[in-house]
Amino acid sequence: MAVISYAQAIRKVIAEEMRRDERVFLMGEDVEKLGGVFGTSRDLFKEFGTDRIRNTPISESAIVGAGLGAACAGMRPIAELMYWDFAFVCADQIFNQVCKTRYVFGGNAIIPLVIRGQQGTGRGNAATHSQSVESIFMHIPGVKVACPATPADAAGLLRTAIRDDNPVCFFEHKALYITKGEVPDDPEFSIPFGEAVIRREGSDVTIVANLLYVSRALEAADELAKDGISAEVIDPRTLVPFDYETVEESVRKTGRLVVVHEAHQVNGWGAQVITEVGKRAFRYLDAAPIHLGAKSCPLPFNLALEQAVIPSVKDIVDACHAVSYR
Amino acid sequence: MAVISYAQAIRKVIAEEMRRDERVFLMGEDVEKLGGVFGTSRDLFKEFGTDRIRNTPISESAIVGAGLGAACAGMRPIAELMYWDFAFVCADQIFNQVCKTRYVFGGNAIIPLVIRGQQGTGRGNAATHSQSVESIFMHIPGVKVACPATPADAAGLLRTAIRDDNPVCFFEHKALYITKGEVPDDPEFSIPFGEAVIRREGSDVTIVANLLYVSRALEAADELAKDGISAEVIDPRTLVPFDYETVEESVRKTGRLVVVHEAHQVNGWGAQVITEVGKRAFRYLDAAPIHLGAKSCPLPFNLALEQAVIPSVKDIVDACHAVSYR
Amino acid sequence: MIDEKKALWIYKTMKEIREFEETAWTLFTENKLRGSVHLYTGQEAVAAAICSQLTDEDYITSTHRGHGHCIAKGARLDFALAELMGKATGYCKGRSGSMHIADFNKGNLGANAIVGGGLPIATGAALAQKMQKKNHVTVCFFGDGASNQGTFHESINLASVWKLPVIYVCENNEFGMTVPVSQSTSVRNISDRAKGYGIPGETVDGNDVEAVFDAFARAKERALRGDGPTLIECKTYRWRGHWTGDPETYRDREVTEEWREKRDPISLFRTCLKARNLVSDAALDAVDTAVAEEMRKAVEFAESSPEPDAAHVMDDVFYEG
Amino acid sequence: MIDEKKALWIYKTMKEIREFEETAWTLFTENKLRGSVHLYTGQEAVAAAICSQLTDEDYITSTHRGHGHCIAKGARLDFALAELMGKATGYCKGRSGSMHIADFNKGNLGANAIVGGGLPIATGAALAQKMQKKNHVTVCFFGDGASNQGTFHESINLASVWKLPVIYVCENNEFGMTVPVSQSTSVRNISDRAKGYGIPGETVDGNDVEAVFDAFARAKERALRGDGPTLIECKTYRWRGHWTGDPETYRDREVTEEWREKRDPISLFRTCLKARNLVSDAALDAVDTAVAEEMRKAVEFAESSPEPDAAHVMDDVFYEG
Ligand SMILES: Cc1ncc(C[n+]2csc(CCOP(=O)(O)OP(=O)(O)O)c2C)c(N)n1
Ligand SMILES: Cc1ncc(C[n+]2csc(CCOP(=O)(O)OP(=O)(O)O)c2C)c(N)n1
Ligand SMILES: [Mg+2]
Ligand SMILES: [Mg+2]
Repeated sequence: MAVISYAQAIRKVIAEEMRRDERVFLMGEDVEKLGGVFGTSRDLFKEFGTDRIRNTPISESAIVGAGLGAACAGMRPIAELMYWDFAFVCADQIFNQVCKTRYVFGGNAIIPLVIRGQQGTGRGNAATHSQSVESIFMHIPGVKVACPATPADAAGLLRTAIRDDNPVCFFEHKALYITKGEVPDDPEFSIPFGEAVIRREGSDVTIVANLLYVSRALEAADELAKDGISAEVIDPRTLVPFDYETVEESVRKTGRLVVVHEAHQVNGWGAQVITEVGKRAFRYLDAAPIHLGAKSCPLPFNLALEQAVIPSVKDIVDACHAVSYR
Repeated sequence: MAVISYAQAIRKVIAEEMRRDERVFLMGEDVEKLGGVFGTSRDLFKEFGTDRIRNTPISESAIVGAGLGAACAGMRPIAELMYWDFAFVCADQIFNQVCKTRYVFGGNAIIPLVIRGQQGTGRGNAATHSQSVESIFMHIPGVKVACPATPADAAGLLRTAIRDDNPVCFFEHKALYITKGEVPDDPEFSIPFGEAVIRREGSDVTIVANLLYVSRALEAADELAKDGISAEVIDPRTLVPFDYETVEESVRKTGRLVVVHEAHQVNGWGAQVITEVGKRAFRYLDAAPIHLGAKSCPLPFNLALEQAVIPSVKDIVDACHAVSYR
Repeated sequence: MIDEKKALWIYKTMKEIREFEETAWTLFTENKLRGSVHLYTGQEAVAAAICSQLTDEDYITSTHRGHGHCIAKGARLDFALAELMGKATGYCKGRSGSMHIADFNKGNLGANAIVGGGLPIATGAALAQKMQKKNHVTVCFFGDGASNQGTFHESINLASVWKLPVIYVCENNEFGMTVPVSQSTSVRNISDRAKGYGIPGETVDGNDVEAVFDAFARAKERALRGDGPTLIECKTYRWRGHWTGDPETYRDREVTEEWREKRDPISLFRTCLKARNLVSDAALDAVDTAVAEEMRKAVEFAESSPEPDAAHVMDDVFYEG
Repeated sequence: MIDEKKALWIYKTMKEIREFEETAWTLFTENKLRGSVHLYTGQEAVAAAICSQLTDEDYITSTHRGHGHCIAKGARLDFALAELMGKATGYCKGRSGSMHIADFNKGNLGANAIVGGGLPIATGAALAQKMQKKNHVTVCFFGDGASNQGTFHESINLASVWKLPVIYVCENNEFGMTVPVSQSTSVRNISDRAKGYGIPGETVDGNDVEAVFDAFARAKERALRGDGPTLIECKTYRWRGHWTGDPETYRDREVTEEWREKRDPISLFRTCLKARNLVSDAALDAVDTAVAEEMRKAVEFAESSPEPDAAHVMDDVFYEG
């Protein structure tokens, strides 16, 4: 098992899958010579040529729509959005076309399309380059949604995404690219969708978090341990399908639930988890679950302001204290 | 007080506000001779001319963006989207531009823009003409969100929207246009944002619903009364700002909460209300709140299928029984 | 060039479309059909002349006004009508209705109820054909109104840069819903926009089968040569309102009458075939009879077909393998 | 025509932009500036020549590469630099940084970090000017890359149909990020796209102040006459990488060097002024000194300015009256 970065894990799986299946190709802005802004396709054009590592014009609707068309016609495209914020530029192609094609055409279309890109804060990219938009993709049915938090998950989930015969939206986090971890060398290593992972076991409070907030939740758990509160940290890994069972089971044990993500809190996916798990485990709840997410304002440029908008480790710790009444 | 339809109420307020303030104008597809697909601007071009009742090309990004630009430059545009489903076609202009302009430019812009249109089921318009998308507009901060359920609310909220110095997204429901009701003649009649209305008082269970589901919730309440369950029906009227207080107060009384809307259930705004009110009134809750919304599949064309996807009156009744344990 | 066999195929296809559309109209007035229905009557020459040059391996994308394309691309009238009526036996199990109809097995990547929504998809299908080194093309049908959507621009630019085997066919029927082209569109001939993408653009009489056929033949040849896309504008007119409930206050009845009487693509084609002595009147009459019978059976089939079972409403959101 | 006063203004503005950009570069390398910073160095002639013909009542929209437009539209160096450094005293209270900088009071409707995002907004500002019967114009700046976004197409079509007083200025600097124009764009001259909208299109040397000035003067006159928009393409080159961290593996250093040495818009303008005997060398040298001093003070101001107070982070989402 090699220790590689999250960005390298993604690059590795793209390359392996392209070697394995000539229908797989990558298209997006600056994926060729630049290898993507975060190097996730660095130098791949040298091995695969510019036909399969394909620079596009700055035309996101055409990129995603062409991915859909090519998938319907027998290819297995990976369409890259440089920032997930740009999903709004091509939202019709995602939500009205990709999401609905198979269903409205009576189940006759098979759409092995991956749309991937990065999102989130941490680089002072401001309001239109720092959002976390995955909740919307869970709201509009028709795409699977993956959110890897570690290099191994990035590799394992991306392979599943590429091999899936359905459209998958794959959310990377820009602040995670440089994080490192062990990734199995096996070019068949994959992680099934819909299986949450317990990142840390605990008995007093359940914290559910994704992407960058997995590590923040773990930091919070460390803090809480000092105060004698044992936190269980669950990473759902995919939002569609969502593994409510693992969270429910944990809440039956802890009786307390905090969900935290970088996406905006209002109507964020955490509210859904609280509502669904609240329904399943109501009698086990000792306190009202707490939902943390970005405040209802655009992400500001200034780093301190940006941090003030998204939940801090302290916010998570405080929420866990609150649900624990201590 | 005249009894007029929901569509007429909207038309009336547009006309009155255009008379009152020459900065107000309407632009959109087929708003001129056709007067909009549902007649909300019928014949208005005769009074105001085609300069102020302005047909556009089928270019939603340009329509919304031009609305934003014109608002920044001193006009008070009403930009019409023929179907709210087309918000995805111009999502960048809404979510990255309209929502963020004032904030990112340091509060220097004033943006008196109304984006309005209709949404929802009932006319066999199928997957891309029947969605209810308001939850997303509550998730991404920067616009106010109004959802009138009656002719009077349509009039009162629309006037507030047009006079507001902020962008407002105004969600009409296609099945409501022909419904009739009393609307004050007063051309100053308006309804403030952020004030929920209790449509029916009750003591056993609180039902929160918007748009078409207000009447369905009232139907359910009638049914429930037969079984001796007294339901309180609350219509939030605006989602941004949201009047959590009224719902909280009701839940403190009833101890039971059901939220129902036509928008997709997963990550729909109901989950947010349940989470927030759950937090505020946890100790008063006698049962896990239930959230009803459209199933996670696109809206099908066939009427029976369409109805199978969205909550029925029976679903609401059943949910109220479930939270009442009887 | 149109030979006898092609001529008969085109004639039959136009007839099928005409019968289908006018039957749909009748069914709508009888309340047996509902939803948003946009009829293709009057524009038959475009779909028929073009699809006569396609195989099942060639793709098309279509629009909200999609019945004509669907039939010309090989759909059966019975399954298509069943879909319009929302029946379980329809091409899309009653889920799509008129606006999203498609027979994927015939290379029809679907009607699209979002104006301009199909252009990127067609472009991607052509990209696949090129990458797979297939000797096939994709045809993208859209209206004059759609030519003002951003997707028009992005798609054609992309296809031109990548030299994709796609032919963009704009059916300019003078209106986008109730808005005349002059009120929405900044050029007289939409084909002029080809200049902005470095590709050929051509405007033809969309009611003249031969004109459409020849223009498309040139474009297809170019596409297969690897030289990239072409933009063809077919000037035509829809006989019916924009949708079945259209009050048509925005256009002159006389103009519509004139198109019906003097420029009916089916009559014009019959005259042309006669002039060329290509197909006998008797053979054409036989087609008329056969199509009428086919249509009659389709109505019978659709009307007697079962409604879909709501228990399966959640099927097919995802492919389960 | 450029008179002495305008010449001095343009020269000073170009100098301000150059000083500002090169200072920003230095501050970035010193880690005093962060985020996505796109420098305008090398393109100064475009913003300066055009904005010299605008008043505060005329509007502009700008891009991610927006410092030049912002300064040319009247922004002060100190408040602008403070914004780049995220300070409370910046034009946008430290919320926008480089990519969304704007001085609304000067008619700058803002930089826009979405490529192509500004085109519809500019179009709407021009619509307002027309409806208000104001004798003013809106200038929409964007790059070659943005010319492939759908918004380009929708906006220009709309402005043409409505004959809006807007001038679309495409700064073609040969690259969209790392992608050369030839790999992304289907026409050699982006101004050729004007033909698709029935409006004039013109390509000029973007490093030649007079050429840009004259082309814009024509376009502005046309706009004010009520004849509608013009598309002007200014061919130019950015000296720095796409953003401050760009490894620049996609272009030749020699080519960049040649642009710097032979086609520096500031030197070229000085030579031109000398040839015309319009402004004395001494006067220009005085400008250089004054701008350097202004910049020095701006750095001092920005560096010593306070950070924004996080307690106010939720302010201004909505206007409260
Ligand atoms: C994105 C979008 N905007 C608006 C509509 C509503 N609409 C449906 S068809 C139509 C007119 C289309 O005109 P055109 O492209 O010329 O096609 P035609 O109907 O004339 O065949 C409009 C405005 C839509 N379906 N999608
Ligand atoms: C919608 C969108 N897509 C992609 C990007 C990322 N991006 C920022 S600048 C840029 C290149 C823009 O090229 P051009 O329009 O030529 O302007 P230039 O940078 O050359 O001034 C890209 C791809 C973006 N900001 N927005
Ligand atoms: Mg048309
Ligand atoms: Mg460029």
